[in-house]
Amino acid sequence: MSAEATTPVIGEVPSFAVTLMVRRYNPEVDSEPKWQDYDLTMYGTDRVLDALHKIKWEVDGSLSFRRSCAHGVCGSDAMRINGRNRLACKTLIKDLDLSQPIYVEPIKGLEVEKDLIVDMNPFYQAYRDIKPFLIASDKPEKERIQSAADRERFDDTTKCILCAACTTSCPVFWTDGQYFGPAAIVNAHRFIFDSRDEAAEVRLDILNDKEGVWRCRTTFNCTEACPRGIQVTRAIAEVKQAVLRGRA
Amino acid sequence: MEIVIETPNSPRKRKGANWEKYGWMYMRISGAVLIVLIFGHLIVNLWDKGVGAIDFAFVAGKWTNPFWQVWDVLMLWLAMIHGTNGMRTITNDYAEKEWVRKTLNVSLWVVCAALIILGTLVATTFDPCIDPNAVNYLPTVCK
Amino acid sequence: MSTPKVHHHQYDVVIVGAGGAGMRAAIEAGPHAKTAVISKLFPTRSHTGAAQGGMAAALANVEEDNWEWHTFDTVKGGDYLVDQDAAEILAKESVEAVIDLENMGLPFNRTPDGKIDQRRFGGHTRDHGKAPVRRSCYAADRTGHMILQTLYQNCVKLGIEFYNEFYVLDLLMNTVDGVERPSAVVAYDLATGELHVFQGKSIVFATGGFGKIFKTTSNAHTLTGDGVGIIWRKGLPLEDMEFYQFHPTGLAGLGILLSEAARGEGGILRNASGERFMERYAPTIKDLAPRDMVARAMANEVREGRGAGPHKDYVLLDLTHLPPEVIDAKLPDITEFARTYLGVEPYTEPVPVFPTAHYAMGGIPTNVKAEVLRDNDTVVPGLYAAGECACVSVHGANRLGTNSLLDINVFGKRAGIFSVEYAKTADFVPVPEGAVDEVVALLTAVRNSKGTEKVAVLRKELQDTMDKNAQVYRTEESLDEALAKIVELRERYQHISIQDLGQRFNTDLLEAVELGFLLDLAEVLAYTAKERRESRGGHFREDYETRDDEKFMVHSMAYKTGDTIKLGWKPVTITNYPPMERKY
Amino acid sequence: MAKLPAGTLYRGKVGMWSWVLHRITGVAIFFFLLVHILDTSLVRVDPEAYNSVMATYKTVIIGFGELGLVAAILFHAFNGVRIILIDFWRKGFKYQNLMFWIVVAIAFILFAGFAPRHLMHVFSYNH
Ligand SMILES: Cc1cc2nc3c(=O)[nH]c(=O)nc-3n(C[C@H](O)[C@H](O)[C@H](O)COP(=O)(O)OP(=O)(O)OC[C@H]3O[C@@H](n4cnc5c(N)ncnc54)[C@H](O)[C@@H]3O)c2cc1C
Ligand code: HEM
Ligand code: SF4
Ligand code: F3S
Ligand code: FES
Repeated sequence: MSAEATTPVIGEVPSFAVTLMVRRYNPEVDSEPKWQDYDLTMYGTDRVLDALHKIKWEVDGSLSFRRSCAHGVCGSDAMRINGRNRLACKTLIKDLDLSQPIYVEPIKGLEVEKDLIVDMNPFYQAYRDIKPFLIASDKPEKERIQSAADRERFDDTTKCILCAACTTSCPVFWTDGQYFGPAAIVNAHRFIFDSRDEAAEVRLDILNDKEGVWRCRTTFNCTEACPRGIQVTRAIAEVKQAVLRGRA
Repeated sequence: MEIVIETPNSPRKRKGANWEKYGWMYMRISGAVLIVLIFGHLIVNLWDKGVGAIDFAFVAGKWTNPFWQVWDVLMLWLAMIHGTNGMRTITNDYAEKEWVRKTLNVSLWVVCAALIILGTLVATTFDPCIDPNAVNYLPTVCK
Repeated sequence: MSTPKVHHHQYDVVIVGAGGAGMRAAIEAGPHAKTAVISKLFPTRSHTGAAQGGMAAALANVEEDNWEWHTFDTVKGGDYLVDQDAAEILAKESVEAVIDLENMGLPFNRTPDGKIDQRRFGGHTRDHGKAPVRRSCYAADRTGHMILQTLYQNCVKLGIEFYNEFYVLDLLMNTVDGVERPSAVVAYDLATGELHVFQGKSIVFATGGFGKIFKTTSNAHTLTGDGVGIIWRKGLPLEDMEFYQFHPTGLAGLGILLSEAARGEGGILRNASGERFMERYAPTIKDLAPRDMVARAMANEVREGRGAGPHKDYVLLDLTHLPPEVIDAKLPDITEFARTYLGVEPYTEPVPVFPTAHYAMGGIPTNVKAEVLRDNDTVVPGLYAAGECACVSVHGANRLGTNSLLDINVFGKRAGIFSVEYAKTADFVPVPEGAVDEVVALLTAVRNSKGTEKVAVLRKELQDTMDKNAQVYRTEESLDEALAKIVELRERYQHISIQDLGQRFNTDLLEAVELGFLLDLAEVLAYTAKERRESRGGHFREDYETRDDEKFMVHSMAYKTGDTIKLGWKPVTITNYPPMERKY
Repeated sequence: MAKLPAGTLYRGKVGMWSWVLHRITGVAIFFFLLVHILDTSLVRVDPEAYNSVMATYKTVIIGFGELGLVAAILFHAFNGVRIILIDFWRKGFKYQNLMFWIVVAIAFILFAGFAPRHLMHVFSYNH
């Protein structure tokens, strides 16, 4: 194997100038949100999160946003980048159109608390409402037996990191915020189709609500926004079918 | 592990019985049937000679045939309910105040019912020879 | 700053930290005592979710295995600095810990007959080192994610009370019956800037690691060691702080972790010329040698000019011989990282990797009941610690992969059980006068400071010096350099200023506070590393290249006395395995 | 809820825009249907009145309106089929994007067939 030939060149990353337009809002002083532009020099491996850090650490410390893991596993930093929901830590700047400013604003449909931070509580509440935990009455001595195929059945929806990118990309959720939203349905799906769970009917009943699965208009924004690549719309469709059948 | 908690968190307040599932099914079933009905309707009415050919005589000619009567009444029902239910979805989305939503939805269904009744009556009680004096409007059957 | 609003709460059990350890404790405590969990992050954002590879347990689902072999591997992996009584508990209770999780709903990967599947992981062997064994229970390469989600789900089920985005900044102690006991913690509510005093009969610390003292790290931005720092500032000791694990396979230049599972599934490390260099360093188990050995081997390849890339500063993780289906099924997330962040296609190209700061073996000393120690053997009644912030010590000088997820479950559970047991009989310890004074003083000092130094600059300089001087290879000289730098930074820290003076979501303020903890812990680490004049496990001294059991078969115990560090030593508990040379 | 000015328009893809179109066309058809039932009802009242209303349908402006209506129905109908396939066909979600373009194509072809003929008719009575 010739390592040299196939080795990508890292370390010598090109730098480039970008302008970031950030939607700023501090209810303590501002009456309404405003756009603020920042000119930065960034590098090939930098992500939007790095740019935000650069602003926070070098230009304006009051810029507020959530973040933790910095590699797309904790779900803290969903935001709207150039009009689409993404994780800032998973969006490489070089992949964006650099001829124009990069627009960064909070996710939509949840109240803005400060800059890019929104009030996630309604989102978490919808999640808790679908009973996101295994309900099983048996008390096995060891592990419950589950075939690899049964395990595979709900694999996709176990990946969810509760980032809210999906729910806040959903045009139906934007309207009045009452819709359970794709993330809650994804997490219900994870249990409805788990062969070990006994409460599929309960969850199906919850989602057969006015604000449940039937509000989904299959706009696919959720699927396109999901940083974990979950087939959200498919999961919702499967839940709809299950509600129609009355069981998983 | 000895964790036993049966109803751990309070469920979201159910807002009474709901028909969303049936509404959803209805939209799809009626939609599928409407394709046939509406395109049939459009072809028959518009293709041959265009809107220009549509007049009292044309309609009267059609409705003397029970086949077209049933067709049009069915189309009327399916489309009105489909459309009204669709509009209801939309008002539910955008009308945030509960009373606005209620008012709009009630009005929608009232209008829907009124038009369905009107349309059904018109099509079923239709008399092609409504005005025997108006000779030039009359379809051939009346002559 | 005007005095902030202060809220008071009382709970039987107060748990600080909602990672794996904190929530596992909450699940035990919640049903039996009034429990609160306080976390600076929403629970599922905790860094346990980043863990990929798996959780060790001798289930013997796929091949012969037993807890005794597991104990041996843990002890040997930890270069004999492991307390063997604790390691026995870890290994024995591992089976139950995994079964607990499965019963709670964790979707483990399954064997063809529907049992929990297991795979190989570095340092885990059959029959005392004869050959690698399949011991790691896993859920694809997001085992930690599934553990964190499952634990949170069960907390929701139990209706556990969480205070999220609350930063605990102080632990209040008070003396009752001549014994100093924990009384409450003081937390800062990020959303409002208000303070909350949580009085608890027992208090559990589960605040995770502090990888952010290094530049290249697999740790989250929020892993700033606040909990360990608070304990330190209370004058309680920290154990084995010099032992910090560097994981061999971080994405080069970024530090993002590629799980050891990549090698468990057959990935191979190669140098610039394509040589499988681990054959030279660990002939028997090669790429699956313990992390410290692999990390050092990699650093050595680079130092001796066999590194790959334009600057010859990394080596390559080769997965190209694995069928893409295997990669997709077993390693989907980490191959995704390589694609996203380096633009490398692991099906066809080797991935550039280099060691990354990963795991703190040391931390708050506890006994096997998770009770915090105030010296070598006296417990602080009512104070508990579990998870990465604690040091039981089951990891000794070097943690084996998959043993940490096990640790947080076994000792998290124990912390829950014993803290409830204590709270059942204990009374509340009165909250001392001026409970929030220290926190107010700390915050006011930062807010009012009108210096010119910037938090981000100081933090970066700290991280740079730690990477340069206290990483895989250390010397007296390099550690002195690090210590001198820290003294300088500490002085400059007095002259920082922040820009955000508001109350809502003031992360500017908290980053400054966190830097304070980072400086403290970096100093303890460098200091203890300097004093341990031997090489053992994750601690490698170029000026003392061998293990010195004569002098250093002991845990270090560092105490803060005024502004200086006092060092003590604590004997290692040995039950069955006398120290031997560690060869693989 | 979201009392604040919304910022930029969300840049959804085909799925979102097809929904927007479906909604707009649905509303348009609905209102047309209301009028259409009322005017048709005139046949029960007075043939003359009916015919005079129908005459207005024959003006050029309304002629173009009808063109729009037919386009709306074509899109709404075929996109409706697409939605039904997404809901009930197991691979529907996978091909939703492709299906959208097929919908547009079919609608366009039928429209292209219909439009000239319709305009021909419309202009022929306006001589
Ligand atoms: C990338 C990566 C991969 C890993 N892979 C594996 C693996 O495959 N197998 C394995 O066994 N181990 C693995 N580990 C190690 C293991 O994941 C961690 O050691 C373990 O998850 C730590 O759990 P914890 O509960 O102690 O801390 P964490 O999960 O880090 O949780 C800490 C909690 O404390 C809270 N907290 C911190 N400070 C404060 C404060 N001041 N106030 C209030 N709350 C606070 C945080 O909000 C958080 O909730 C990995 C680690 C990393 C970084
Ligand atoms: C020609 C055949 C038709 C088909 C196949 C069809 C199909 C559909 C379907 C499947 C939906 C549901 C969309 C969803 O749930 O996301 C829908 C919605 C709707 N339809 Fe139709 N439809 C047809 C004709 C009509 C007619 C004639 C009207 C007007 C009277 C109409 C008005 C509406 C409205 C207003 C909506 C709601 C749109 C929304 O919620 O965004 N449709 N249609
Ligand atoms: S489904 Fe995807 S987008 Fe939605 S919350 Fe989960 S991870 Fe985020
Ligand atoms: S964006 Fe919304 S409409 Fe349905 S497909 Fe996704 S939930
Ligand atoms: S910071 Fe964790 S997902 Fe982006």
